[in-house]
Amino acid sequence: MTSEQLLFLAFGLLVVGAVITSLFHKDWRKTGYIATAFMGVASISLWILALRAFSQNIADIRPGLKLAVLGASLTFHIDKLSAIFLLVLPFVGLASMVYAIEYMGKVYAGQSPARYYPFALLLMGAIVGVVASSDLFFFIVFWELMTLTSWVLVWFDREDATKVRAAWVYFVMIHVATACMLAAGVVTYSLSGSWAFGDIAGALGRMGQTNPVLIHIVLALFLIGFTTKAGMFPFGGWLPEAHPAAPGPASAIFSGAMIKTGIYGVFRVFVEFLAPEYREVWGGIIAVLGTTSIFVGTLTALLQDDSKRVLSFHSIGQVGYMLLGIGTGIFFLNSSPVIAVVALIAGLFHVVNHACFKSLLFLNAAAAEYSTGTRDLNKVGGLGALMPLTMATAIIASLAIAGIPPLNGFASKWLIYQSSFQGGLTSPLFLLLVLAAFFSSIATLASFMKFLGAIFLGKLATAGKKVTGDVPASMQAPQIALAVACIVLGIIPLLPITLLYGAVRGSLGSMSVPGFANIFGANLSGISLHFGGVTAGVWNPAIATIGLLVCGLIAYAISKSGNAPSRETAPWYGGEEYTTDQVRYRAHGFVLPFKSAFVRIYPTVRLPRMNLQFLRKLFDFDGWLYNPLVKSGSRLTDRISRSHSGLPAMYMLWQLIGVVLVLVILFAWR
Amino acid sequence: MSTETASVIPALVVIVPTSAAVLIFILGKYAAGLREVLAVLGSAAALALSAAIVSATLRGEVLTSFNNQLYADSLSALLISLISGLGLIAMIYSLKYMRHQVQEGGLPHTTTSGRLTAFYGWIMLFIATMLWACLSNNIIMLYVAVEASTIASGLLVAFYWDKRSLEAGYKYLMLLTVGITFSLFGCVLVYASGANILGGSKGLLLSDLRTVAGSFPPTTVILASAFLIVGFGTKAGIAPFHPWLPDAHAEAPTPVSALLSGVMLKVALYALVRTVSLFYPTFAPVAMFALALGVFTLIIGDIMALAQDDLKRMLAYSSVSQIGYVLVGFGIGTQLGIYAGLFHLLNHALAKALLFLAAGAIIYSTGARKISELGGLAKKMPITSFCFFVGALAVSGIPPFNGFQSKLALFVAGAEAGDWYAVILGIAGSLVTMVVLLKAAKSVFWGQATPPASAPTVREAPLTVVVSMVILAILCLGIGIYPKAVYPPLKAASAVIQTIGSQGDSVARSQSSPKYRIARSR
Amino acid sequence: MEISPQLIHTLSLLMILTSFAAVEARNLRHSTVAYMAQALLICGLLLAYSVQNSALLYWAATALVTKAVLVPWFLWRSTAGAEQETKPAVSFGVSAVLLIALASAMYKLTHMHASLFVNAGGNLAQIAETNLAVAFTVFFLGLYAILTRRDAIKTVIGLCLLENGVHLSLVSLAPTIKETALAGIATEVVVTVYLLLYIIGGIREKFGSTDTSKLTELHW
Amino acid sequence: MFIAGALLNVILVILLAPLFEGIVRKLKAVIHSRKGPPITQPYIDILKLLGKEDLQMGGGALFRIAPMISLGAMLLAATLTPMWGKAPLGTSGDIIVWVYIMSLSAVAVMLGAFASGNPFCYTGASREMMMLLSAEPVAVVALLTAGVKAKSLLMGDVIGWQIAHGPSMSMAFAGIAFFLALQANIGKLPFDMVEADQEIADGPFMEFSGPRLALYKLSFYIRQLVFSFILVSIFVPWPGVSFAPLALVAGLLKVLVVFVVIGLIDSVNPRLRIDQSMTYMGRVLFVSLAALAFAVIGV
Repeated sequence: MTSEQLLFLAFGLLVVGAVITSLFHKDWRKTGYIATAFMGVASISLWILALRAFSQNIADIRPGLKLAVLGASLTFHIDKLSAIFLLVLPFVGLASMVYAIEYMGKVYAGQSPARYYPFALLLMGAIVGVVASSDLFFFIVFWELMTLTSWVLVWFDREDATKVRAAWVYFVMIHVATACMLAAGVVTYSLSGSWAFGDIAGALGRMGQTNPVLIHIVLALFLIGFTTKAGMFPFGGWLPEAHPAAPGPASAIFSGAMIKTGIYGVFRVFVEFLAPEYREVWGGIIAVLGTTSIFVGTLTALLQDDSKRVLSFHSIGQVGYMLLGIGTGIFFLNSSPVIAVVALIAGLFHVVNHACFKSLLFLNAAAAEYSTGTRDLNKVGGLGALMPLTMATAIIASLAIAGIPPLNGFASKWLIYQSSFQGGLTSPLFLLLVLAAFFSSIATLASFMKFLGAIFLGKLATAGKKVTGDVPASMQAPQIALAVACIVLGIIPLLPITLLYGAVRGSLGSMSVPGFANIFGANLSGISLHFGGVTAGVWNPAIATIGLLVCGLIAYAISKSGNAPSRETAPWYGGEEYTTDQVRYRAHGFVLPFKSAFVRIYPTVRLPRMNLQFLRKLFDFDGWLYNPLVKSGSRLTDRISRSHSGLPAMYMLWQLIGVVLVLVILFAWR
Repeated sequence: MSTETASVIPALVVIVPTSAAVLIFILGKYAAGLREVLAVLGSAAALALSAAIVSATLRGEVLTSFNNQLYADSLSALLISLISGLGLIAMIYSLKYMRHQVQEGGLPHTTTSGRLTAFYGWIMLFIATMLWACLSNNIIMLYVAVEASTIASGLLVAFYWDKRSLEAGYKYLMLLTVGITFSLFGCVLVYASGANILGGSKGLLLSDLRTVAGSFPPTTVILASAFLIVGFGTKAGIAPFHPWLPDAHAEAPTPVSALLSGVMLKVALYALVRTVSLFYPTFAPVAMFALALGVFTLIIGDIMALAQDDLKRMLAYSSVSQIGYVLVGFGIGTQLGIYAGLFHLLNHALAKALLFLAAGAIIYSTGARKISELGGLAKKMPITSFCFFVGALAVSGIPPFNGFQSKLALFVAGAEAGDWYAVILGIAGSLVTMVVLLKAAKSVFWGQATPPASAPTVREAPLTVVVSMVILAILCLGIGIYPKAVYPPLKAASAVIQTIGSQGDSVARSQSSPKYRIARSR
Repeated sequence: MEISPQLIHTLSLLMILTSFAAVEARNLRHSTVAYMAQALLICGLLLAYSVQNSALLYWAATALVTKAVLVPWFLWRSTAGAEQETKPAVSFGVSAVLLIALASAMYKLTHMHASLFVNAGGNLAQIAETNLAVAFTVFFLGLYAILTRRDAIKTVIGLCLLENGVHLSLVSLAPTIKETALAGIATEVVVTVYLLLYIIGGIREKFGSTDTSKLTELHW
Repeated sequence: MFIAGALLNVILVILLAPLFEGIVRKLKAVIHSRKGPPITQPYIDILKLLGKEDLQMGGGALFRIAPMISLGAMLLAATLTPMWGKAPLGTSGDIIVWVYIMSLSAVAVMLGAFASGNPFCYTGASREMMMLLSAEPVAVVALLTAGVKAKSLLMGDVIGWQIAHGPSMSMAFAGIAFFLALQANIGKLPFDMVEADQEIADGPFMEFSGPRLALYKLSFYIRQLVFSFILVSIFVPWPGVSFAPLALVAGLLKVLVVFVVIGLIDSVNPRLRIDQSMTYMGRVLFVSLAALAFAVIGV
């Protein structure tokens, strides 16, 4: 089959699957199998497509859908960058579909599958469209489709008022972002007369000469549009609202696949289209914003007690890592291509890894909810004894997201640290960013220790009493698959890195990029980074893993050397044993000493209730015009005199402000 | 034009009061009456010496001591005569006043006589430091002297040692020292740039710096003038650096308030002009900025004065606004403007000192200081009320008092220079000042009194107090009626200010004046 | 004989730390000690400069007596009995972040726009750049202390830091200064500190504490 | 070749770590004017524990393997540690890797503690996490300072740079900070709140007995040794001896000094509360940041 047919086949399958699944109203399981089948075939065709794309770019596929008025024509262009996403995202989608078969059937028994599967499938289709299309107009169309379908999934559970409100938050925030994106697109269109990506790059370039202010505005709009979807702080406020509201598998898709499209957009615009002279400033902005997102998201996650809220805030944090990598890359594209390439690869690599472990974590959380019916970390506990496989996958995922070697999270974080560190040698700002990122990764570890300890380990809580056994095989399979992915990507990082190198090189286009071996070393078993010829960092997962195994064996040998007898006993409570829940150590207390330090650094999203009162107020001139004027006039003297509060420090502050003002004015005046 | 002649008089002007202070500290313990005598004599001697300097400068001489460390030109002469004159009057005023006040309270661990010793000693030091500041020709020493005057007056502000005065003293010392430190930095910058051109220690002498100030790098000029404005401006009570002022002026013993408001602010302003005017020809905007700052200050001062109920605080805030006027005068920068500024400086010194002394007299006899509590004193203390009215009308610029002359000159100068906004706001401000002061005067002297001010025992203040007030009142009236009396020294002084920046001789001035014409014509 | 930039840099950079310690130590006596250390550093700096300008030796001597002996002694005396500081308005973390931001900003400022302050050439200029950065940092730390510390004695320490900052900038801007005026600068600080502490003693006995946020009886 | 070196390191730490612990104990005893146990006591403890009965309270597989992971990770870290001039596995893992491997061992401790659902263990684990959270960044900043100096994160390069350029102010500060964090990282007083035996009865290790406890103790001792070695070989590598055995002896002597200092501090200080220690670490972090700043400035 030609790649063209493959692509259309995938779309067709997803759409047809949506139509068919929408016919079922009762049987979750059957619907699930059908949806999985469609998703599976679609994914396979997409994977073939992606693998072809790696051999050579799949040039413009034009279905002939045109909007002559707007000069927009539906065009697909699958280069290596899109191929990366086309490899990863359907994988996540498929996993969540398989997972949903049993899960949805049990948890949402009362509901109708016709309100879940069609939208899930369409969502996947939209995501594919977003990463595949090379025409901004249709890119935005797919984007909007993605938003709408995911929005339906968020308020899937209509009965719950809080979830409907979460959906409302999601809807508003995302559409504000989309509006920004659209505005930016319109500006570029008005300059280039076409929506095609290539022309947009040209338009941005020309804008640089003609109107340097406008280009910054346009870029800012693009950034807001993309990073809102990606869930970056401070635009990601919808994320902790929407993720917990959606059903488990859906949130896996959201965090594993959907928010990645935002990163994709950032990469496209700011790496491919951006003119060189703007790279430094915008790279810096993206990196700093990313780091802020890491810091705030992670530390806020530390304070959460709802398993899915924990994960959502960590999505905010992890997105920060990706943006830090990409931002650093953009920043150094001009000055030092090696650092830039490493950083860009690191960012994309983290996208891939995050897709694996975060969707896995959402599935784990869903599994716990599936068996106990609650998401409150303080209520569950000790499930590990009953669901060992789930716990194993959960541990792998947690260590991966915390960046513990030799798992995949470490590989990408390591690359990010290395590149930002090398960058920091020339511009120290990045050193601070590295430190913030590092600190946050320990905080991540802390919060996942809490996650594991609260859900799977420790004494069995009453909530877990009714749990019979581990989740069914159809829910195990995706978890295991994802866990394996985490391990494999961690142990042989060079495999994905080669692909990513191709992608980055492809999107850098004409720029001369150092050869692969000159950056990552010739030794294929491990990475040895070369910056300016000298080796500046090495990470050889193969040897490390073997070493770890060997050392573990040594430890095992030591422990067995005394061939000590062993005996089963009950835990010792320093006296009489109480019933479990009294002596359980709740998740809430785990980071208690830390909470005092960081309370509420994340602003909560508040949307105003719509009311028409203001119209009436508008015509009441006395109310808002005259009386205030009169009052303020009379009160002015008193106000000013009140400013002399008598506080010495206050007066000192005046002095300081005065100094600044005097300096500013005098300098402005000359 | 001006011939520099080494002379011992400037040195004496500083040394005499200092030694008087030292003697008071030493002998005060043994001979109770001696300290007053010493104080009066010391300030009188200082006055005489400054009169000598004035006459010398009017002859076009410039007296220097300690090989140019002290440098008395007509500007310095004006100020030192003002300082020593007001000092003498304050001393006469204190003779009875303080004797009565120290009964109520004062510095700890001392007897009443010990307190008197401390008072006279410190106040003589205060006067001495101010004289030194006005005579110093060494830019670092100028700073040191100004700071020293703060230190010397610090304990005087906190003299009564009760909650209010302690608070005032803390704010006074802390805020002023921090503010002044900025100006030290400014001086350092000026010195550093000067030393790079002149080399060695010559860069420290203002009289040398003026010859090279034109060739400083512009950024240094801006930085230095900014820091100097902030630093000395804090001490001069320019908004928004003024908050220490009402507290200190209101809580200090009345003679001290009179000196603080009458001359210390002026000394700070003098330091400001001395240093910043160095850059005036090269950096004309600094003048416009000073103008704007002055307008802002006078507005803030008036608004604040409106809201006061405490008599002395009200006077203090009105001092803020009057300082604003003086600054406006210097900011206008034309010959007439500077003249008007100096003239108003003089007038305000006299009038505001008069007002403070009158307020002190009222407090002395009634023990009350809130306007709302006072009332009906016109009959009980006629002379005081007369003096207060004179002062109030003079400050708010009503003919035939001196304030009118200076403000008129000020507005004319502003109009000539085209700074209309300053003129309009200035006139509005002086109206507000009049309202404030006359309202206060009305309710104090005619309104209804509440205890203790309404006690039948209230009567006119003792003789020395009255005498000192009357002298000032006569001066106000006299200058108002016959301003020519003070014209020559003011003229000379303003000429000095105008030529500080330029190289000091007529040629250089003719060079600099077109430049500054350009700067004026927007 | 040449002056060694390395030594001067080390000394002046240490000054940042000492001043930060002086600002942040909750125990007033500790911060007094930190201040003393800083005063000694200043003397060291003056000595380091004095190899090319012997006039600085006198200044160093004066600074030693006033800054390193008298002022700490006064502070020590006045903190007797009340060693613990009134809780400041701003916590440690904030100040640390602020200090880092401040220091780096000043460093950038003085190195990028050195011409603002230094119009001398030669190796002194390079030294002056870093020194000025330090001086400004110390200066602003002092201001910061006066602004955010509620304890009156702490504000006095802040004042001393302020002065130290200016003095450091003076010596690094004009290392060739030959003046007795400097002695005046150095001594007046002591007198100010003494008087302030004297008044603060009064405040302590009248108000019962040295908490400046209580000093609001005189307002509008 | 490097395999042999790695094994050498592993054996060295296993054999030497208890000795240093014994020395510290003796030192503390002397300061407390007690007779104290013989220096070989830790060996005896471990050997005895290896034979003792192994009580298991159904903690599952994780409970069983946690001690092995912990010790294994620690040994791996030892192979990344330059003990005799160079790190055997230095070519396959740099400073960041070392840090993370160290934290892997701590993670294993915590997981094991969680697996035994004992509240004491939970408390201990929570404190362990808090200490990691507050003490590890300090160590990392200090190490990054070295990295900034050497413009590389390889242990070898850093040490080489230090030897080549001699002591510098920033590295001095970094070393101080690292040392202050060291006490917390190896859980010595005043930072031994993780296994505060009088308070929460050995915290995370409470449920472990016999060989598993022996593994934990051993990995704990090795942790001390490895951290001290990093301290001495990165921050005070002088004089750089190329001849390996000599370098080893020199390193051991320096480590001995470090242990003596730690022992002194340990025996004269009370235990801090966890929040106090976090505040303290915050201040130390500031010192290390200052060091980093100086390194950037270049002094």
